[in-house]
Amino acid sequence: MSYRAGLDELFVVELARTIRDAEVVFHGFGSPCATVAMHHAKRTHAPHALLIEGATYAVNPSPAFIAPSSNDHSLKRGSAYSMRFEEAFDMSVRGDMDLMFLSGIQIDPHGNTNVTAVGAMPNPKVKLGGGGGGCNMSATIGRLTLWTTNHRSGRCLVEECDFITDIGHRTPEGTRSELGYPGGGPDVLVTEMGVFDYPEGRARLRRLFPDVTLEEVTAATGFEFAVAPDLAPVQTPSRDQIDLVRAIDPLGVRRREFRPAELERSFSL
Amino acid sequence: MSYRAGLDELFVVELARTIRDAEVVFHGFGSPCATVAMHHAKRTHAPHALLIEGATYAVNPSPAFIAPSSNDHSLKRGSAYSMRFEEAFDMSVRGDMDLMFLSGIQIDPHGNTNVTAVGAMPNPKVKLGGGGGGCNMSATIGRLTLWTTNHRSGRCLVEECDFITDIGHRTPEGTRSELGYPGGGPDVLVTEMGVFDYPEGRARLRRLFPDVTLEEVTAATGFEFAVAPDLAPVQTPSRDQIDLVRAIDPLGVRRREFRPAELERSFSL
Amino acid sequence: MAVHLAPDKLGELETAVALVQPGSMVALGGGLSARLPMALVRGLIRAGIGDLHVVGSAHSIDVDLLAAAGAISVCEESYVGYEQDHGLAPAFRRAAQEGSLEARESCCDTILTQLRAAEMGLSFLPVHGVKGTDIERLHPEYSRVTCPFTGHQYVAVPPLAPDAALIHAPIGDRQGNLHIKQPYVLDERFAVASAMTIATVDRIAPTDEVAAAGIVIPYYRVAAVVESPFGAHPSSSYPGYSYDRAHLASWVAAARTHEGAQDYLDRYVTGVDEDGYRRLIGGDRLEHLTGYGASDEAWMELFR
Amino acid sequence: MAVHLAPDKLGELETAVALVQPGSMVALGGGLSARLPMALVRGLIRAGIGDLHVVGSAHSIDVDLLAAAGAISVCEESYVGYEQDHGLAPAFRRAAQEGSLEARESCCDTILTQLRAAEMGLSFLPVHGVKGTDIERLHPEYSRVTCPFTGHQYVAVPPLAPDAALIHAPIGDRQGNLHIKQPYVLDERFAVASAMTIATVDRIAPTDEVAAAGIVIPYYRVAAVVESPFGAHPSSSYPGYSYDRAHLASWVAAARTHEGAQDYLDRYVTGVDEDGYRRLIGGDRLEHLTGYGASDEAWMELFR
Repeated sequence: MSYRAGLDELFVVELARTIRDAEVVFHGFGSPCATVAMHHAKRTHAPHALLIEGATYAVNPSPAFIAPSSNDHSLKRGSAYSMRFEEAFDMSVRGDMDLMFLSGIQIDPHGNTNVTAVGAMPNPKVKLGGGGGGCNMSATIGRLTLWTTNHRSGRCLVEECDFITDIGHRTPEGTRSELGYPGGGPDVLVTEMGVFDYPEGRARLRRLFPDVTLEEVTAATGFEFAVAPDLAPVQTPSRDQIDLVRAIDPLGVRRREFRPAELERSFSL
Repeated sequence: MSYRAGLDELFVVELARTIRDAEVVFHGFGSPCATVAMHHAKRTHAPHALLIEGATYAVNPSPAFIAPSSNDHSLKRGSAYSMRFEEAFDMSVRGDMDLMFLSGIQIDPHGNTNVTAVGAMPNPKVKLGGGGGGCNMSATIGRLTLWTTNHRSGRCLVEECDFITDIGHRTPEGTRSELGYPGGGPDVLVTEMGVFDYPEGRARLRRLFPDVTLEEVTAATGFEFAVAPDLAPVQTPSRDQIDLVRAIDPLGVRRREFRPAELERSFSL
Repeated sequence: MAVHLAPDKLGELETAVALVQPGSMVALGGGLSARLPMALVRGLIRAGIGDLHVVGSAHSIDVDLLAAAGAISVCEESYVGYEQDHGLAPAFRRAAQEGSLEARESCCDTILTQLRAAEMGLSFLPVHGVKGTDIERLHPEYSRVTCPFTGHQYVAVPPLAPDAALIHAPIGDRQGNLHIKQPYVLDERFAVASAMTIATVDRIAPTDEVAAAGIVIPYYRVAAVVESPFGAHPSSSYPGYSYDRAHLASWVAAARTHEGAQDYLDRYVTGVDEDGYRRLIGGDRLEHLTGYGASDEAWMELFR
Repeated sequence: MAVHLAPDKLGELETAVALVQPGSMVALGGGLSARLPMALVRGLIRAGIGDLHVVGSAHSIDVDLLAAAGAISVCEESYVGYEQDHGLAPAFRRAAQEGSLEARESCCDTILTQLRAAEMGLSFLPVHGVKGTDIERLHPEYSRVTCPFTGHQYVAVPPLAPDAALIHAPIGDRQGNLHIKQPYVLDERFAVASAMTIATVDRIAPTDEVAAAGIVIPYYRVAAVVESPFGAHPSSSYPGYSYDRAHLASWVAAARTHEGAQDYLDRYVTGVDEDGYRRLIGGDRLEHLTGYGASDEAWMELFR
């Protein structure tokens, strides 16, 4: 009777919940949790979603497993059509994509993200990988689901990013509307501790994972944040939902996003 | 021993002579004489030319015959690769095409052409077919070979076009360089009476078909033109060259560009 | 440019053409003698949907029939005619000369650029030519823009986002995935830049077959798909059939007078449905057009 | 963007890489774990061709090796790393942090737009984003442009026309026609926007075979083609072989120190030619990577 699910499994189900049916959804590369979440949503509550598979740009594939690299051909399995690079990017910048997943090594209260460098460019303390297409896409896509698996470190959710790679609700140069950006910006931020929304363009805590307290979140967060009046635990997925996560990602590629200590967290369903 | 060639056959060989080897050559649609000329050049003096086949955009095909419509699939035969529409047009507007063939219902002394309307738009006396891509392409392509089979009518080579569809060496708004156009403009004009060049951006008579006199050309031409000091007859093609025209175009589609009287002209080789 | 995610879009021609509103901007797929959306054109005429702003590159009987039916208010094409073979388009020409349609003639490359602006979500794009020609005068909606790097002044054109793209494909599936052969002409661009694509296919095929042949226009661009055998006739739809040169010639001859054009419309368009159209053309004739592949000689004979 | 019309361009790797001038701008084909032009990268390092301005979208060991060899002066990519699997690119990161290369980081869509400007022969194009981000500060060559229709101010970017595009394809012919599988990433755009394409192929094939598979990059864009089996290793070149996850892991581990990276270069790059490289990797290992297609399970096992 005992059935336990890992934090990684709850996490991807929580990401999946941010996808609505009959939407166009994209994530890009380096984001196995988002990949798993997209397939999870497509096989549960969002069967008509148009999934664009990572850096393969395959439409609606049903891969047998999630590969550790997001443009491996195994991820194209079952897809009748792959977009060209330019089709996918045009679609995003003209506003035809509803949702993109975006992560950040640093994320500020406005949802700006930094994946370029820690410390000052051009010779930073840590040169990060870089932003892919996020710099333009974050300006125009319908809405963004942000995520991080590194909230607890205290170094991710910061008052100010060292470098703004992707645009949130406002930068020092102005708000999205002042900058002329049509997209809606960050809608949800899922961390390994809880879930934020952006009711006034600023992060507000909405949900906590069942084993996390508000005090822990406050301690790990580098900016002040409001707390939703209905703050509650993250809704626990069903066993079927967890089974589906495992079926989609038998290699457990999603787990590579988490520190070992987070992977030891488990929840009785 | 007697071997006679038609004016249509001499005409396409004369067009073919304007193609150099290892060039990128294009004509578009509605131009069977240019089609035949391209294939003639490719099979004789320009084996390395890159031919873009009419409105099929097929690269270097070897059709068994020339179809009466320039985007019929029969024209793609033997081509390993067809350009997309946008590849062909990008190639032309960035200046990667060396030569385009262009015709005109009216052609002025600067080489501007009108294929839009006789009489004043919007309700002209005769609404012509239209210019296809010429309006942009004539601005940027390396050089243009103009042609007409309607010189003798007196209505084609005119002092001023009723409408400038495609750009020559200067329009009332300025010269090509004043307008900022990188292409070289019209280089040669082949008519059923003779051949003009554009030494100072203005048509100059250079060659006459053997059965045509300077007086006839002057009478048929609506603008004053210089005459080259070495005015001479068009060089007569070899029998092999004429045989090749017939082999390329067994349906005689090229002949549909000429009035019946012109088709009766023949030349002993 | 909305996406169309319904799993089954197969329907009747009448329902499909009813998606086109009178007064809307309609992109015509294919070009010249190839893959013209003729069943949809005939369907629009039967339904009396008019006041259309048609856009495209180089076209022929599709525009000419719509013009004969008085269904076009603005014609923004780069060419309308039958090349050197049958010459000018009689009905289009008559309508333009009389002023019953506005010939807002454009250039293939300008239209391509305007569609790209729509695809790229940009409110303008520069073009290379046009400046100094009379085409610019036909388009008061164009402007000028100066390059911030070089100072060069380009003609600037606005995006072109048709309300509907009408496209004929040899095969497609029920969801709307379409396979076409090159030349694609502007069909890919139309399908992306338009609010919806309305498609006819010669044959509905399983998705696997369409995918193996190559999906050129994906299902999410397509709002409706209609199975319409020989739906491109009298233009070609390779690999199915070649174009019907004799039929084009008979239309051009008939359309030299207003009355002749109306007789043609009565007989081949408003007097019949598509089944009736195919019967009028005749099974033998249609079969003949599919025989192009037997030999070069057989193909050539179609055009003799 | 010149055309390359020679009928036979098949040659040796050394001759091909010698077409790349020190100090030139080089586009890297493929991306992440797929179709990286590794044989050409190794060839450039062996030849000591440096001071390169590399451009591309999301890349990994190709940029990392060039960085380790000190061959990059400017890196204008949108991402360099090994995703969540192996993380940051050690040699690239070290060079960027030390300032021995300039990390002029860009965005996939901006690079696409700049390549399109080159393809379209335009001296600028607008992009949608960038404004308000710190990416703009890394690029003093960008400007702003105001739409003549809406008044909206865009970031304007100049064309990007690399001196050479380095592309690996599974098959190609002697003339340079190349077939690749999707994702094409930016390879089509690179091939058109660059002055020349330098290609490696796993196998030279007859033109008919390449045409039947589908020519994605036509011969006239290609200045040189080299037959280099497993020339993309350790990245993938489907349908031939999957990527070598273990080899990538061993490089990332080695490259954590400058010395480790140099040892790798000595052993796998400068100490051997491509024949020697394949022997070092081992025939069994390479054969193993070709076995992905046997079953989903076999494919998955490659990544366990």
